[in-house]
Amino acid sequence: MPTMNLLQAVNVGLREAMRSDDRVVLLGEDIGRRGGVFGATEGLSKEFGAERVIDTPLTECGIVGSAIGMALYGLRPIPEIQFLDFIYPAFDQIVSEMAKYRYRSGGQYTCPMVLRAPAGGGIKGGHYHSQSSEAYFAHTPGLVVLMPATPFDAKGLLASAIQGEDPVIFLEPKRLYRAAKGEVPEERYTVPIGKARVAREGKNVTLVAWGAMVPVCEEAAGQAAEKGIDCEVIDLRSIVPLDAETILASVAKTGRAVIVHEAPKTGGFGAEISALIAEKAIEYLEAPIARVAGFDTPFPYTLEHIYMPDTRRVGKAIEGVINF
Amino acid sequence: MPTMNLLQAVNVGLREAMRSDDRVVLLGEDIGRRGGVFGATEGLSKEFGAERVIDTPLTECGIVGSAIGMALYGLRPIPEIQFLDFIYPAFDQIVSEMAKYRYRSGGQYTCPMVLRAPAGGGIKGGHYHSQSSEAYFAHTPGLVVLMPATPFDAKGLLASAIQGEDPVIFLEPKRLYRAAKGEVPEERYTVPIGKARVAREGKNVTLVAWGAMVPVCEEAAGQAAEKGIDCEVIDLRSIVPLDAETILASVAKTGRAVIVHEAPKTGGFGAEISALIAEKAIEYLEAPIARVAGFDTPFPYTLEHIYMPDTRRVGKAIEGVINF
Amino acid sequence: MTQTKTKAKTNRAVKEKKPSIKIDDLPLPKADLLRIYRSMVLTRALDERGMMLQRQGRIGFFVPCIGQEAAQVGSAHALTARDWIFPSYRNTGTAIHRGVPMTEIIANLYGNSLDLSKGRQMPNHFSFKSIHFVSISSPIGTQITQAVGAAMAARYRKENMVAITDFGDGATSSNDFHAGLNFAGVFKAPVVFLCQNNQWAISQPLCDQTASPTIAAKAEAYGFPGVRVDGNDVLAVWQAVKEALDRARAGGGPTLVEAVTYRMGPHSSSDNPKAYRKDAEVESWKAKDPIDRFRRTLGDAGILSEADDKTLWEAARQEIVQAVKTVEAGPALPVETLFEDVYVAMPKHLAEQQQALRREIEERGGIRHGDGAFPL
Amino acid sequence: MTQTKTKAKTNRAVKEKKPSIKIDDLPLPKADLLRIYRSMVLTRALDERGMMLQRQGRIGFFVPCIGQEAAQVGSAHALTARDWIFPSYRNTGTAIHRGVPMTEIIANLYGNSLDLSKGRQMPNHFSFKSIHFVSISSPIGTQITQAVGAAMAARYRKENMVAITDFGDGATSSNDFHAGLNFAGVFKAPVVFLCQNNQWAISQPLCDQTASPTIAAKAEAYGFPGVRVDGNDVLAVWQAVKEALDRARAGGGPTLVEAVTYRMGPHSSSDNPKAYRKDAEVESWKAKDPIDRFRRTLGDAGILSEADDKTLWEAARQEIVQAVKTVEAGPALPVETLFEDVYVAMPKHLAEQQQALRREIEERGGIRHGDGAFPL
Ligand SMILES: Cc1ncc(C[n+]2csc(CCOP(=O)(O)OP(=O)(O)O)c2C)c(N)n1
Ligand SMILES: Cc1ncc(C[n+]2csc(CCOP(=O)(O)OP(=O)(O)O)c2C)c(N)n1
Ligand SMILES: [Mg+2]
Ligand SMILES: [Mg+2]
Repeated sequence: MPTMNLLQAVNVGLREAMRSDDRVVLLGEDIGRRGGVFGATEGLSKEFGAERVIDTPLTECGIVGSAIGMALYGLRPIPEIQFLDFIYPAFDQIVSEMAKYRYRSGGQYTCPMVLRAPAGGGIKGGHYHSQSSEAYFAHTPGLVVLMPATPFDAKGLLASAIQGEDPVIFLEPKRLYRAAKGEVPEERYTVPIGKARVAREGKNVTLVAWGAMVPVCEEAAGQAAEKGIDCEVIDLRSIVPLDAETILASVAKTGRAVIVHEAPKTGGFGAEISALIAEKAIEYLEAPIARVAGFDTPFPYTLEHIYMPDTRRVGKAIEGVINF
Repeated sequence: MPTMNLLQAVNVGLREAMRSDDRVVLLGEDIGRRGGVFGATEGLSKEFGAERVIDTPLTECGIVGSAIGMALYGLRPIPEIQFLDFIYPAFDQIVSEMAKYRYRSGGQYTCPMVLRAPAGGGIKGGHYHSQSSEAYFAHTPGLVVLMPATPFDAKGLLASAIQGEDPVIFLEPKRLYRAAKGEVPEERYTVPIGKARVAREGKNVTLVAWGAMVPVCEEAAGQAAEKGIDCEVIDLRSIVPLDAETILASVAKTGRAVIVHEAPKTGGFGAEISALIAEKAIEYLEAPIARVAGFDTPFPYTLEHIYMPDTRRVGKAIEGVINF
Repeated sequence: MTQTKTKAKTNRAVKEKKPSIKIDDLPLPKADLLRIYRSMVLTRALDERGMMLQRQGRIGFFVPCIGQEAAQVGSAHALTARDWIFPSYRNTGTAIHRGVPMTEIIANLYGNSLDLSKGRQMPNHFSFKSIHFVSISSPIGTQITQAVGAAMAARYRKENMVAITDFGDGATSSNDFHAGLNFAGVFKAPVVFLCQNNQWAISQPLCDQTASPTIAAKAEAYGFPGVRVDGNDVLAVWQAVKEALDRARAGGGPTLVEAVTYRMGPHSSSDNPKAYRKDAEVESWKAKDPIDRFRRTLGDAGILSEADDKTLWEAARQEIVQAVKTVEAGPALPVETLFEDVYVAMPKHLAEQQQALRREIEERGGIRHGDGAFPL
Repeated sequence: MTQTKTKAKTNRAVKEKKPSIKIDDLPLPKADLLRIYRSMVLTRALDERGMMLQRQGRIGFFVPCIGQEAAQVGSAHALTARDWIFPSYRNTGTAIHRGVPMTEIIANLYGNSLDLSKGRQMPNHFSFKSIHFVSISSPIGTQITQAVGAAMAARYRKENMVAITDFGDGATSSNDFHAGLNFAGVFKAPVVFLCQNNQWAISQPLCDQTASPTIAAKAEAYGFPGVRVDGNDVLAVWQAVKEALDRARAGGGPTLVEAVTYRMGPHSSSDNPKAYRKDAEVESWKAKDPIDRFRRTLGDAGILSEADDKTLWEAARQEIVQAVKTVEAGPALPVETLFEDVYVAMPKHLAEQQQALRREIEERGGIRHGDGAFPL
């Protein structure tokens, strides 16, 4: 099995989908000639031509709006937003249109499409190249929201998203584009939407994370293990629909939960997971439900390394719930 | 003291601000000639002229973007979005610009402005005239998010918002525009931002709500009282900054919490309140933290009365936490 | 570069008040002309009934198209069956001419179980898949970029489809107008942009919307032609839209067609236009009523007698009354439908909410109806 | 209606290769000309140094303006001190000519405690309140509507301020371009829209952006004049912008000025333009280098000798080296600043987070620095 990084897994996943399904077209800024600013679409324009790998004018509103039209008409468009931070000019199309077509038309019209965007911090990109705004989309009924943390999941979830019938927000943790490496099967496979991955089993504390916070939690779990604390690490992968069972079963076992995400704490998706636990598993809890998150400030430039949750902050939270 | 409804309180609040502060200008669609589709700006164009009550082209992006420019330049613009559902074309300006100016410029530039929008359901407006998307804004550092539930608070919070130095999202519960009536002092006064209102004191269960769900909770509390259950009703008024003290003190007293909001449950602001309690007051809890919310579907038309939380659903949740 | 026609005079297919018109002067066969007229009448009759139903409290809201029938039916007549329509909420005439059964239209106004959209949206926010009439939403302009995408998709598939999208003068200020027309220009998409310039966006007149002398002129900014047409002349609209469709189909790219017309009625059943516009203005446009005008043309050409006309109106009204009856007899919308169609398959969290609601309703022994009036 | 000039030929203030120019042929006094030239040189020298600092890993990112100095300095020279600038990230020349101290510019690149913006943003995203140079953000186009609002505010206050906003060719596709120009047209706002059309938006050439023959032509859609000017001719830019400012100040409304120029360098320090554009194209524009060109003009007019020029360049480089030194010696950014300026006063939840962080850092005995490279 070839070893590759997360970026390459996205690239081969796109290539595979385009080879096997001519309904798949890509559109976005700098995705053709340049192969994307990160290289996610490298080589695809050459193989599939400008008709299927479309360099668009600089308007996310146009990118998403026209992709919706393509999806309505029967294609499987995969629009790219260059950085998740630049998705907001398309926000109306996403929340008012893409998310609602099936519902508002009584199922007559549907929007099967996969909106890809690199998300999260860790590249010294300052506020406008680092945001994690999954909570906005998770609060928007009609959208599926995915975020892989491994190359294997990136390719497999992408395949599921493209073959599915629902509109998907596909978030790629840019900090892991090159940092996350792993084996990826050459043949096509899917990773199911709505199933979390238990990245590490443990008995004392449940850590819940997604995207670039997964390896942070794994590392923190390793450090905790040295102190005799046995952490379970759950990688959500699928934010909506959420795998509540896996989370609740884990908390029922451990009695303690620490949720870790990059986005600002207030109103982040961590709140939903905490609320889920507080609603359905409170009787198992032996400590407060802790959240380790970005601070409630815009994402900074110089102090990025302070802003983003790291193993030490997670470690401290683990100790907090253990010593409660 | 005159008695008026919430809509009139907004109207007199705007008039008062315009009379006393010539930095205040209004802009939006149909706010001049027509006085707003609900009538919130009725008569203001006549009194203050088209220079201060500006009927704009149909572009929320332009309304908010130009209001930001006015605020930067030293005015106190009060843009109106006709229905909160139509705010998304301006989302980029709100989250990337209005919320961030102070931070990103190191305090050199600021955006003191009050973005008003009628929010929530209850008028048979279907999906696009009924949404409650406060969670998007509450998750955006830099924004103050307010939602009064009484005429008194509407006028007083509006005054605080206009005199403040921060950008404010001011949500008006349209269902209460005419339904909520009360005494409103003729003279100018302010209601502090960041302070919740205890609408009813009680010992057994804490109900937390905002906007049109406040009277629903009050009614449900009244019904519960008949069954011997003593509910405390907290009207947040200020969603960000949140009055955590009042909530936590109440839960410490009651040991039970039910959070009620109109927005879809998943990722709604109720999750944040639940998470707050689960983090800081879990030791006081005698039952799971319950949320009564809109379902995780788009807001419907025909079945609106089923979709929106009502006294019976709240009552059932109260019983649920009592009988746990 | 395609030629820009924005400076062209307003097109008129038939000169008004031509003393006597022969059928041969008219650009379409008699059957077509009568079908067009019938659709216009049906649209008007529905609007009159719709407003009444709303006043009577039998439906919650209504959007009339009165005055814009020529723009809608004329353009619809130019389409082929495979073309897709990306409409606004003021497009009922288009759907009618396209052949949607009246019951389907009226079922949407009631939002009961006969409604194809399952009561999910306000009245006049139709979805008619069978005629490629794409689901309407309220946010202004969003259909414009979508039409461009559909057009690009059809070309990619080498299908001979042209997309048409309708929108108002207010919508020319929207984000999607700019993004959509710009995309269409760059990609030479087979799409027709039809602006029904009815002079008003709720209470705001055209001059509040743009300083451009015409809307058609805006096409130049996107590198393709803009055409201005008398939107109350159904045959002129038909001709202008047909030319645009033909050129798009032949690979010539997009056109912006500005149909100059007038919103003779209120913005919606919640609006009172007397509050913001002059009676004289309305009266002057009533004199240009597109239905009267076309009836005169057909009468002059000897195609439609007064008696024919009366029969036609009666049949239209009868069809509507009948459809209202059918729809009103339809069953209420099942509560469980609330949770359908959010996703292709119902995820667990929704199934759980559905289940809880079902239990609750059982316990409370049924459901009650809310009230509330819509302000616009 | 104001007159539309979109069809006008590209303006040139000074004919190129005029065999000999006299000082009297030039439209500005010598001191102005030299100050303009100096700002252009300083901008170029800073760009060269900035790219080096980035390559050396001393700063994280850099955006050069190479090739666009005439558009920036020429327009800046036309402004009065009270005018406001709503810039893009490619506007360093404007700030320099406006008189910002070099240390303030360079402190932004380092984002340390000397940075007026407190290290909150990437390099080249300046905020210089003292010169009415409004805080730059990354999202393309957002400054455009804001400039219109500021202009409307100034007029409301009867202040003689005109706002100018700079943006690229790519930005003409943005929502805010449309909304901003449309607002300005409707309200006749005293604002100048300056498009630095440098032919590229990262890897996409102008033809990917619009099918309009020129960008200036887009003004017509909004009912005001568009002017196209040779953006590499600093005096032509100055003249065109000055005319636009004067008209705006006199109540004549907005103008769209298209300065036709070229991005001679990479999009940013993370970009490699060789991957997507031809060397020959770059070479042909290098021959039109705005600094060379203006130096020749000044030389021909006898205002600037070769020796003067050399001195000027050396002084510029020296000023920059000195400023780098000063900034590099500046203290690191205090960690507590992370929580400042989110609101006018720190709310409790932020104070709590600040406190927790402070405790944590104390416990861990200091902070560590992360790494990571920026891809664009
Ligand atoms: C984005 C958005 N903003 C505001 C509204 C509220 N609104 C509904 S219709 C309308 C006016 C539309 O005018 P126009 O585009 O000319 O269409 P017409 O109603 O005249 O057919 C407005 C402002 C909306 N539906 N969507
Ligand atoms: C809304 C948005 N989308 C995408 C980007 C990413 N991006 C940064 S610069 C750029 C190209 C801008 O081109 P142009 O407007 O011509 O300005 P130039 O860089 O040439 O000065 C893009 C696509 C962005 N910053 N903002
Ligand atoms: Mg209109
Ligand atoms: Mg450019």
